[in-house]
Amino acid sequence: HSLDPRTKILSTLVLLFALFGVRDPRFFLGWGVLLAFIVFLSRVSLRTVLRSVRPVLWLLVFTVLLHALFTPGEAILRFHFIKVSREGLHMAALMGVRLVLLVAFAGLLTLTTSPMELADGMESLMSPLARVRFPAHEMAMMMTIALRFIPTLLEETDRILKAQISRGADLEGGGVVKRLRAFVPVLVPLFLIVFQRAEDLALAMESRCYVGGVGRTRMRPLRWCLEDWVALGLMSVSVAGLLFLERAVG
Amino acid sequence: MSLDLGAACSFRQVGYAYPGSSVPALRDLTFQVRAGEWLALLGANGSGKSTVARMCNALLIPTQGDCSVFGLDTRDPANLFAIRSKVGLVFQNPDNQIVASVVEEDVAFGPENLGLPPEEIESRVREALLTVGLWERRRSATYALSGGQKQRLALAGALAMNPSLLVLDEATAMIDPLGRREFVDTLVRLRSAGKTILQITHRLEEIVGADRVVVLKGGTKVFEGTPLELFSSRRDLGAMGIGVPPLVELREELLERGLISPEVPPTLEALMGALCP
Amino acid sequence: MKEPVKLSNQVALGALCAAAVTALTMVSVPVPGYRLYFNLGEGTIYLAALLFGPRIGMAAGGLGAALGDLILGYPMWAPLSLVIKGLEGAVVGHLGRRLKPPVAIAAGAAVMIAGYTASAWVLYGPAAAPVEAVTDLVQSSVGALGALVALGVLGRVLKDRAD
Amino acid sequence: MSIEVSELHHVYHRGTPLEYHSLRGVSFELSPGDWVSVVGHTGSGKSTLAQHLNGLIRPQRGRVVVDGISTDGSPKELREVRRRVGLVFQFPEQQLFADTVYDEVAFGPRNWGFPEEEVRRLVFEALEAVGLPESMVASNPMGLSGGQRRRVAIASVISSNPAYLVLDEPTAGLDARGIEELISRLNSLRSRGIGVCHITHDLEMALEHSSRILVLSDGEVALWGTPSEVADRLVRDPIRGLVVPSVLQLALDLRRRDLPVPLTWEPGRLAGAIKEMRG
Repeated sequence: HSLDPRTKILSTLVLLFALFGVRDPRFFLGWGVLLAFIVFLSRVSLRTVLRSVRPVLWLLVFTVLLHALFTPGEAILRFHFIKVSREGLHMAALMGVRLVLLVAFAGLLTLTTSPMELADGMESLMSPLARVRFPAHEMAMMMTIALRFIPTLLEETDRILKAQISRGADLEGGGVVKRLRAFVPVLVPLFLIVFQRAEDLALAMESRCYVGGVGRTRMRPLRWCLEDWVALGLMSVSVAGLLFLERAVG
Repeated sequence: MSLDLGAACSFRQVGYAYPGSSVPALRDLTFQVRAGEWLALLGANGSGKSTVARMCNALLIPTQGDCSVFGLDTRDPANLFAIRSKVGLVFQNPDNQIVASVVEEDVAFGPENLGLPPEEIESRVREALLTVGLWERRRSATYALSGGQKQRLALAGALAMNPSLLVLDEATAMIDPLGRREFVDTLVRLRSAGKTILQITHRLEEIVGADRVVVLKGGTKVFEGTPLELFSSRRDLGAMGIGVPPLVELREELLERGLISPEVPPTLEALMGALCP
Repeated sequence: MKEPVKLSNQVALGALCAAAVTALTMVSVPVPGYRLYFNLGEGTIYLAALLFGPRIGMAAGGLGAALGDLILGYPMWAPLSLVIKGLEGAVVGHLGRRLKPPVAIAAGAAVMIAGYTASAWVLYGPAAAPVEAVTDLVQSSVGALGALVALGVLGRVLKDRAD
Repeated sequence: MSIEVSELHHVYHRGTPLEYHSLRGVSFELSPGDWVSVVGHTGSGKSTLAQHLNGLIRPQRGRVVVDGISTDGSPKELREVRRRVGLVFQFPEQQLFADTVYDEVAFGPRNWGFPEEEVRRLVFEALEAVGLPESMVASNPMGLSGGQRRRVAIASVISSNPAYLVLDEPTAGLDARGIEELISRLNSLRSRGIGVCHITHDLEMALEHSSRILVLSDGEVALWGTPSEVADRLVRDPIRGLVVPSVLQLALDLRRRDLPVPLTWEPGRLAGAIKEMRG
């Protein structure tokens, strides 16, 4: 939990890529253990992590069914015109479990790391790219500000929607095109608000001496310490180990 | 080059017209904010007040005359950083000047831009939040604050820059009466701690604590003097486009009936004291 | 409208546009008769890109969509959206300077659909790809229509302000 | 004929950690030609109440009945309620979207399906009611000053010919002259029989202009009565988050020092009373 966000981002990336290297669904067991272990270390309850899988549940069911039913191969189950093949089951299990693990690992990252930390971590990781004129600092700054304004703009959107409904705008009825036209009275004011706020905000930032990332310091600079090396090392070793084990056994 | 020693901010025959606008926003405006004073700049909407605020921070450059801050000409780009780190600006809408989702991170934004070491930033954030009374809420989401609290956060953001001059551009216009009262109380505290304040407002009731008042109309100065002198010329206030608050009106009514003497200012305490000695 | 010159303006406008994309992605609108929901996030990306240019378009698309994924509970998609929608915004903004808005949008949408379809192929397997492609196509046509209708009004309105 | 609100309750995000009781049993009444001010601290439920009055929020418990039509009825009835009750949000100028003042003000009546010549008449009437010249119909609202934009926005609600007008902090951001102007326009609408519901946190303004005042505190009705009734009760037990007008506060302080002045918020009246007492 207290690790440097850069460690967490890198580890998650390693894990996500490694998951695509897995071919045998049985070996996901090992990955499951790894997940459980990290969850245990991070002191997030397992239930919370599994809850992050919920939004993709229907997608999961869909993927599994799709693979189970439409992968050609030796049929082991027949029901009228539906047939399920051994290869299909294999693929379905592989895809299904992989998806659950992908989402769980990604979910774990977002559960243990605030979006602000994510932004900081990404800025730092991408800062070498600044040499090829990639605006790493600007991206992170924009992400920070965007996060701060999302609730404000949601509220504005709600207010504009309600104001136009009060003036008789009908957003519920009619066909798709009619409805889209009905949204012009919402989109236009929202953009004007965005534009106005951006102008004011830029002035406020300038008056607080904002001139970009150069020469800027941080109140809580990211600190890369021994634990981060250890954690990243352990993670890479176990991932490599699991992949190797699968190849060795298979 | 003007070098007004003892002046925090000095406007000399300043004129300004926004690009594409034929009506000038400021015309031949001359006044000074003296170091250590609380100067109130009063005027109706469209009198040019906000233009003045932006000039103090070199966000706008005069098209005529000159404007200098602590002896630094705002026209010289080399002075930009020095000026902005000496002048703290608080705008009208608190929502448009808060950049971070967490209270303390927002206050840290300015000092971080100055490139200060982390410990220094931390202590400035602490001090600024304590001054405006938001230290307990340092880890709160900025979004969850009330309008008045947001505006005090914006003030803390300016204070953390350690400015010598604070410019408040209609900073109370969008908050409720209670938030407004708390904000003005904070100003009074800052004043007694020795900060120079340029307060821009259209509310007469908020300037009672100021040392001097300048009234703008149509981009030019129509009055300069103490608050009491301004209250005493009540008949002119309407013409200046400024509303007369009930207490000022009451003071006038009491004066007319000979119930108080002219040196009593229009505050609750002063009027009570005069009526029930 | 042209792209803001000063850095602070760029950062502020990019951030606000991204926040608008996220906010409008979260406000979804049910389509009558179909079991389908669409949101105005896509249209907002097109609008931001066409009004303010490729850089703002990239920020609005990439950051806005990625934050939307994070908040709505699809963290895994966030890095993909960052790249794909960022590219989409940049393409629309870039081409919007030279070509007619519908053409620019079509090019951007093509980038987006290709990106997501390829990702779905890898993540969920080949069978999921067509489904993803069709969903994206609907999403972007709806967004394109919305953006084009609003663009006319906004263009005129903002021009008056800028003068 | 009136808006009747009875025993209204509202809970936001029910059943989530964000659960928040916004209204707890609010009742009041607004008749044509009345001016009711709803006063309360930030978060007292004022805006939630306003959105109930034209059915934007349907009652969870309790009832809102507008001229005999309940806001929990069919969509058709709901539309009728929304046409009768015009709602002006805070900073309404931010909701403008059209190219011309005419189209903006005509948006409402067109949505309600008025024939175009009727729309035309309503647009010009509404512009006159807010004091904008007819010549302005072709201008772009974005090119106008802040005060003028606010008037266009208010005209765009009045143009639907509502029987009641609900305004949420309509004076925010205006200067003294703007406020005075707006209040006198609202007074003339009121004299034409429109019921005005003014949501504000400025008790002073409420005391001065309303026929009745509803004071909300934490979603409950703290006070409901005529201005002098409210002033009278308010000074006896103050309400959290509500700033007592300065002159009224002074009158109260004087009474505490055994000067039997009337509890008034009017400077002239208070000064006169003191003079009389002193002889």
